[in-house]
Amino acid sequence: MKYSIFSLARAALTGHRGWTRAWRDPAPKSRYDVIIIGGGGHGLATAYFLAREYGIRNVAVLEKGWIGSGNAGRNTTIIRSNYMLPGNVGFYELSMKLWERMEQDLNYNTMVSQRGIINLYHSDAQRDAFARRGNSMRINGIDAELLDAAQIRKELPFLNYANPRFPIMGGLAQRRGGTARHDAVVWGYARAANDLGVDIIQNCEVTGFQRTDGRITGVETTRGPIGAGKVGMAVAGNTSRVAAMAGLRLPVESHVLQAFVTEAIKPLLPGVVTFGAGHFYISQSDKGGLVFGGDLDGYNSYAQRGNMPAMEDVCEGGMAIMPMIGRVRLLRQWGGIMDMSMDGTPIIDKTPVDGLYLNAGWCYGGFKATPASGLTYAHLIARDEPHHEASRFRLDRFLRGATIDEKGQGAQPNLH
Amino acid sequence: MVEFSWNTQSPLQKALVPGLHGVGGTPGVELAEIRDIVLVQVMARRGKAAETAKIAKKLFGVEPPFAPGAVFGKEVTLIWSGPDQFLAFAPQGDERLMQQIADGFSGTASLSDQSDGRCVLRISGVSAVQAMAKFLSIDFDDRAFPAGAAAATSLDHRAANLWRTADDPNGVPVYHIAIFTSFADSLYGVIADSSLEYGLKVA
Amino acid sequence: MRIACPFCGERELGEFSYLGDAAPRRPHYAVDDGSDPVKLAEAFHDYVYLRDNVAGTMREYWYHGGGCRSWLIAERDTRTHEFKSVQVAPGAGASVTSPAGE
Amino acid sequence: MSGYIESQPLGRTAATEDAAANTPAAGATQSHRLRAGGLIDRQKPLGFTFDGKAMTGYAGDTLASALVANGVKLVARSFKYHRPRGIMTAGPEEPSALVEMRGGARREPNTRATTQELYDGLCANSQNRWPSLRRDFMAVNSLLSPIFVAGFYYKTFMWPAKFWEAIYEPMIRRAAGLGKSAGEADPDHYDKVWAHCDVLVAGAGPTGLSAALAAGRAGARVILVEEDTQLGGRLLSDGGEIDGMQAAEWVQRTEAELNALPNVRIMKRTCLFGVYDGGVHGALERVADHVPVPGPHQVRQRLWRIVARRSVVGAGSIERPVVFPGNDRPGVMMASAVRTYINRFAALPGRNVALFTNNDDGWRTVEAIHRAGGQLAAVVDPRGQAPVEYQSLVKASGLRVLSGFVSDVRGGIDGVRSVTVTGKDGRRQELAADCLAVSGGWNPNVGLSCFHRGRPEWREDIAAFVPGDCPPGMRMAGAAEGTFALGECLRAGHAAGLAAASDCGFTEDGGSAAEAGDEAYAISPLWQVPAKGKAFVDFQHDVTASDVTLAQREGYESVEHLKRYTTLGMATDQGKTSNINGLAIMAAVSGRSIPQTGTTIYRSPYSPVAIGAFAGHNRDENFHAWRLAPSHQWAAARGAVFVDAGLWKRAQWFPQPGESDWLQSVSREVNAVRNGVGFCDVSTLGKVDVRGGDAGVFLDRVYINAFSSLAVGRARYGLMLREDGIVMDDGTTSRLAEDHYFMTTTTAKAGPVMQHLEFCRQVLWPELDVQLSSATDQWAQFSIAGPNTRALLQALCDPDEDLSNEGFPFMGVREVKLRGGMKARLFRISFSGEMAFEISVPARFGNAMAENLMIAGKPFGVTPYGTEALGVMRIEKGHVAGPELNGISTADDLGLGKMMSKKKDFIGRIMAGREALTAPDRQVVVGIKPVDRNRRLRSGARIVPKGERPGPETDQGYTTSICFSPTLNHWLGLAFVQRGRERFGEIVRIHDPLRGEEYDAEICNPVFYDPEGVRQRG
Ligand SMILES: Cc1cc2nc3c(=O)[nH]c(=O)nc-3n(C[C@H](O)[C@H](O)[C@H](O)COP(=O)(O)OP(=O)(O)OC[C@H]3O[C@@H](n4cnc5c(N)ncnc54)[C@H](O)[C@@H]3O)c2cc1C
Ligand SMILES: NC(=O)c1ccc[n+]([C@@H]2O[C@H](COP(=O)([O-])OP(=O)(O)OC[C@H]3O[C@@H](n4cnc5c(N)ncnc54)[C@H](O)[C@@H]3O)[C@@H](O)[C@H]2O)c1
Ligand SMILES: Cc1cc2nc3c(=O)[nH]c(=O)nc-3n(C[C@H](O)[C@H](O)[C@H](O)COP(=O)(O)O)c2cc1C
Ligand SMILES: [Zn+2]
Repeated sequence: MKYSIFSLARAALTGHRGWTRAWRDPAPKSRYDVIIIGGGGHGLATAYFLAREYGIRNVAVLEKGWIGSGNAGRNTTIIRSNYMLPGNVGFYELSMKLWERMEQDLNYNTMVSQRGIINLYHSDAQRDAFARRGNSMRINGIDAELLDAAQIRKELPFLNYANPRFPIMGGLAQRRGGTARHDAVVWGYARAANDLGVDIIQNCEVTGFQRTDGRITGVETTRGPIGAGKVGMAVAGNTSRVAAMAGLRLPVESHVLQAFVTEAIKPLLPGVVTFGAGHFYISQSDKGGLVFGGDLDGYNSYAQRGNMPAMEDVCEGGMAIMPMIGRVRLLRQWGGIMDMSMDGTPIIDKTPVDGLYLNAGWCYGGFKATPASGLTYAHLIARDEPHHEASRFRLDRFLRGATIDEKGQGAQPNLH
Repeated sequence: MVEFSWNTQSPLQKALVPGLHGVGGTPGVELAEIRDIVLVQVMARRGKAAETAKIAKKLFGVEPPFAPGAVFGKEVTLIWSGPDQFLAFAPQGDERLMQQIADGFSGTASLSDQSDGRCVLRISGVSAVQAMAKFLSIDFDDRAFPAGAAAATSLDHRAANLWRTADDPNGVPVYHIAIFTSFADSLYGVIADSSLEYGLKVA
Repeated sequence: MRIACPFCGERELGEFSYLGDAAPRRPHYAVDDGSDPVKLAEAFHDYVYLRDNVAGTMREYWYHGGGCRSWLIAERDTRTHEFKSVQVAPGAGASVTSPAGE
Repeated sequence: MSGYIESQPLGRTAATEDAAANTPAAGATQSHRLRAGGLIDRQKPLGFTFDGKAMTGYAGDTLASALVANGVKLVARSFKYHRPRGIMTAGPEEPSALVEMRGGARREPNTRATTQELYDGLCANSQNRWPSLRRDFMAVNSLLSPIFVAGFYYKTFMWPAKFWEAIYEPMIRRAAGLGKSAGEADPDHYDKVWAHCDVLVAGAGPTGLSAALAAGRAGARVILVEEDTQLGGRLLSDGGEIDGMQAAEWVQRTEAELNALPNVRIMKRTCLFGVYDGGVHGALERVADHVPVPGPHQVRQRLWRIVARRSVVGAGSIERPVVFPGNDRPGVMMASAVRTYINRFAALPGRNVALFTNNDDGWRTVEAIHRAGGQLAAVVDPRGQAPVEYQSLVKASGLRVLSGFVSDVRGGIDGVRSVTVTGKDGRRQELAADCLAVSGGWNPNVGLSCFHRGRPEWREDIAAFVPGDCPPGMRMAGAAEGTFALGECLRAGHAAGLAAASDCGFTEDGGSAAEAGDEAYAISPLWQVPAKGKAFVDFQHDVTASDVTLAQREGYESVEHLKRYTTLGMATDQGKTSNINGLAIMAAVSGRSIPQTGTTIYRSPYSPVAIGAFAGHNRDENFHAWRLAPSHQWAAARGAVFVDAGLWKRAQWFPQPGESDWLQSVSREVNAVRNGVGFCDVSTLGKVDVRGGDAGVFLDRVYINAFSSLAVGRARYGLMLREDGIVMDDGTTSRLAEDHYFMTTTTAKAGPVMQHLEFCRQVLWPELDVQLSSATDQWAQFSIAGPNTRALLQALCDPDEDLSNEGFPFMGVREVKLRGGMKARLFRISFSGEMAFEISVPARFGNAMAENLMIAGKPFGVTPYGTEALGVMRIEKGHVAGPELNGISTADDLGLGKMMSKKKDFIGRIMAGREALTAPDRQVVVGIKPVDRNRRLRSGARIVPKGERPGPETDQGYTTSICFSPTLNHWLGLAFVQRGRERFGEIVRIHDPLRGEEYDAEICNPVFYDPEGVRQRG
């Protein structure tokens, strides 16, 4: 059923009794050409692109809980393509282009809002690092602006310009950056994939793999075994556990990242502001809550919750750069399980196990990647060769020394 | 020929302002910096913890602490600072003492002179514990932290050594805090600000 | 979160920094022991990059940098954050230990 | 039956303070204030304004109770439809009565009128309305409500794409949100404090009080936190009899006994908002929210981090609304709230109250209203008759009891006018009433028990969720745990308190539990009244029963989908009054049971906390501690310009009179050094004492080059890698004695390097005899550089110190005597490329050393220089630093590959050999200079082969450290360039689109100045 203001108005007349399920609730078939494990943004986007771009429609997405119950439903919704290193730059820009047409592609309002993102800098060294990043973006045809203190003051008058510790010297702006309604992205892809014939199967946890002479032939699930030609993992924070079922050890650690939201207030922030030096970034949701976060808690975790030191650290950063939020009340705090790769960069690749594919290592940056991840992963699964924009996200890069380390932290996931 | 004078300076020269601060009335917190100290970090060499202890006994007349705690010798206080390590602290020390310590431990323990690496504050008063609860996360209850207790801990995220000496004549607890010299100006502010609501007397 | 340092007692998380899984061991080799360079590279790749990333009890390195500067090896449940045990690294303190203590 | 203090004889009509009874000062406006009773202080009248209207109340009032007493019904507008709303509850669960408090920089949106203490001069305003609360244009949304159903915005606003940011979204954003935040820096201060105890008790109702008492008597260290201003909990509202005395008296006595116990601490106005790992609890104390502004040196709020070994949570229960048309009208109020306003605050919510209850407890309201002399229009109970213990009262008072449901409420902005009752038989009748008291039963306040992801469990008999697995060490007790009878609560609290204490090893006599009757509690669950019309589930977010049904119809069936699709339970009250009704309705329409449907995840904070409180003292310049160099005060006195380098404040340059910009000052400083002599405080470099018998071997393993072979009295430049083969840090390390090395690190990496070294020492190679200690703060270290360095030092040093090349060779180190009886360490090392030494003395002599260097250097025009000049000279000299040690470059990238020893294992050796890290086409450090020498270079510009179009394929590198070289009199710098070392002399194109620049530059040897290194050896 197509969504539009007209169908909405029509439905209103009948008390909205006409609406049907956004996606079906099918029982698992005995076999699919492709099974995607994980009903997060990436898994659902992959299924959607498999069906739309590569004509593979006998696809199931298996989700252990409800779709979007992982990080897709927990993230601070920032989308941007302000990356620096080869391998990342093109990939995230591809994603940004897909964001820009998402509503029309999916016929679902995912509220992609390009209100811009500004990364503040406070020292010459930081400015130079941003200049390097920004020029790399520009050379790759991506929008970027280096703003000076005066321009920042004009755009963000409410920042703390009196802070002697972190004088605001300027910022790197990407106007096309912004936010999107995270849950809607999940639902939009689910609905669109469903309309193309994909089975979305919730409350179906994968508990093992079926193999015949090495090759994956299906999965064991809490709803019984299901056969498959190919199986793709898109389980983010749970990657190592699922991979272990196939005997794989990966360059991935699971860490908790917290985020916070305040009570709803009238519009206060224009776009996204990040204060990297102070471990703080913030935006305002359409509902009016200030949505903000900072660094990882710093230890391996599967608990989906964090501790006070990280909360304090983030709020201290907020009060240092934006003391006007002092009286705004923090309403809710939560944590998600990050699939932190050892170099801070994702992996989209075949695994050593025939028929098993890997999409992981998204760290705290995988929401913005959702569309491109879906497209390039679908390409890999359909064609058995990497999409050119994801050609560097290989599993063997760690052995070859071809890591992609934007932060220069090395094999220390909790610092990426 | 010009002459050179070598005056010492405290890292708190600017920050520390003697007198009464904060709310009026009898001050709840008293602060004082102890200047021109001798402070040596003594680290037993591999396999030489026992030997180190013996020498310490010979030098200072007391056994060094084997667990967090402070032991008070005549001239020198020994404060646990890590496994098989301690700080030898003398409120007024001199070359002679340094030399003694150096000679005494040579070959047995490694030394690191911290006389200028740390700034030592004395904090006391009826509200000292309330003030300290704002910047130190350890439990100051008498049962948990009696006189002679010590802790290597953090003050506003910066490493610090803390020990409790004998109560003053009025039975008010007395603590010493050693912080890194370069942080002193900043951390002193934290300590002072935390004390203002109780009234602060700075010596 | 609180961590019971065997030396200092229970302390606040902020005093510690985290390194991660204590299972991987640094491969031992001597420059001219004729060990196969490819195997050696793989061994180091494994040591530096590959992780079990267990959901359950994990042995891991913590550094009490905000306290006694000892390296600790803790057993902690990554699903509940509950510490099962905390030991000190073999080389903390002055006692003599054999090589490859960890 | 309840014996409440100052109760009045039944039957009296409208016993409110009429104007006559009022002293002119106070009460004049308090049309609904009872003549007597309540826990308010009638001797302390307080004036306040709401939406500019002046009113009065009494000390002990909340803003809400004062509004009730003043007969105010309309208090707020709802989030989406802007429906008129009043006061619904009397506690922190309030979804509707949110107001803007205070003004200016202290303006504070979304404050619950039900928890805001009244103070004299309090000024509150309604919010989310325009132009006024009574006449709110946005109320048109109500007309559009047929379209504005759950999730409508996901279905529209999509065309044309660019309209979203331009038109649709701004419109939505303006409509959304509730109050306006100040938009100015918060002028108040906050504290963060640590506290420790054995047993933490949260909540001071009968349960919490008896728990605290038991644990306290048993000898445990107890902290009792109570969100409210007074102890007592529901006892303050419902009274009752305990140990033969009236509840209020028992509370006073208990409080007195607790205060008398030295091991018990009571904290009022303190809300436990979170439970974290290891027994860390978060609590917020409202220190000065009940006064206009905090006093001198007083904080507004205090964030407590309470470390407790055990906790007892007696957080009570929250009364549940019922979902029926019109249930959101101003004047519809929870029954327990009606009792609270009457009994605790002596304020009468309505003169003619109708009561709608499905459970026995609701019937307490009858009594309360009677005693207050209010009128009861009727009691509507689906169960059809009064509970046994109320039947006599029903007879005596001739009270109407109707069997059925309330199916509609008429009224408007001035409150309820009438209530429609539909009987079981379907017959409808209309009752006049100005207030409807509703009780749908009680939900145990389980939130805190779920913050570690434990899921609550369903209990059929009380039709409510009770705590499941609690966080370690936590016990829920009393109403919070589903135990509702007063006697039981007292016993449960006592038992929990004792158990918690004995868990901690405290077993002294805890006495016995106080005694009280066990009132019966029977309920027949009622979630939604079967009737047409807008029936609200989430009052703040305007989620209706039909929204829940729609969500189910569209497949958003999981409670988490329901929440996210309809925003049910996402408002400031976090669904305290709405979640259970919502999921019960979802269960019904999706044909599942309530436990099958389950609850959404509970998250801290239990009740919202100001961000400022989480920051506490660590804001503005106190955000992070700062570090000062040993000659800071001297430099400040000379007017140095300081820069924050990490935590350090470093002298960047020393401006001189007449210098118009920094470049002038820096160039002067550089020239002074190159042609004469200058000095710079370099104490910020990390310094580590590395001692012990195996110190040399140890350093061999952490550095890529050898150190065991270093002679005593010599220094050497060293480079360390991470285990992944990437450069970690560099610095010069000297050997002061056989068993004593003195290592220096970069300023930035001092901490990480120390941690790394300790790891190597304690974990990797415990067999080595090595001891480490940071000496960074111990030494004041100065670099003295320039042709006249030796002359200066001769003047400073004792005459018989030989500083000649023979007596003190390049890279030599030794202790020297200075004039005036001072000892110092002298290192002959050079970062600037000039003849240079570094001299260090104990930090306490830092300022003195700076002054003495000025004196000793006076004849040679000595010039102090800052970090900028230091940087310029190292770039001219091609030394790598921070911008090149960027965490992704190898030793070879930096041109230091040759240093890598082939003879030994060292950290990073094997991984450094990986193919991609040794590939010939890597970007390596080179020098770069503009072809047009007048051109300014900038850092971060991209490098592209001449004639190529810039793009991913042609991007071959970028500029890193750039400076104007006063020595060579043009801009120059370092860059990373593919195969750079093979391309010296090649002209490349520099692209800097960010700054709109593009020009040619030449790749060259990074050592621009004195490549042979004659000067530093000179
Ligand atoms: C607090 C927070 C803030 C963030 N902020 C941002 C941001 O601002 N911008 C940004 O770009 N990124 C952000 N991220 C990162 C981003 O959310 C993730 O990288 C991204 O969502 C991961 O992809 P996904 O959506 O597929 O993962 P998920 O949504 O986690 O999907 C994985 C799914 O797999 C399911 N699953 C797991 N195991 C199994 C199994 N055995 N069987 C079946 N199903 C299984 C899970 O239930 C889950 O639904 C943030 C993350 C967090 C936690
Ligand atoms: N008979 C019934 O149907 C029924 C039902 C429910 C309650 N009750 C009555 O309610 C009372 C229950 O006693 P109780 O002590 O268990 O609950 P209570 O409601 O009397 O007291 C709970 C107290 O905890 C405080 N509190 C709640 N959360 C807090 C937090 N996070 N931090 C700090 N304080 C917090 C509240 O302010 C309140 O004072 C009994 O009198 C019982 O008879 C009766
Ligand atoms: C962008 C964004 C906005 C949010 N706004 C609110 C909000 O207004 N109210 C609320 O209760 N929670 C809000 N949340 C938090 C969610 O309720 C929820 O806590 C979060 O998605 C994590 O899920 P979990 O708590 O179920 O683990 C928001 C989350 C995000 C990512
Ligand atoms: Zn310790």
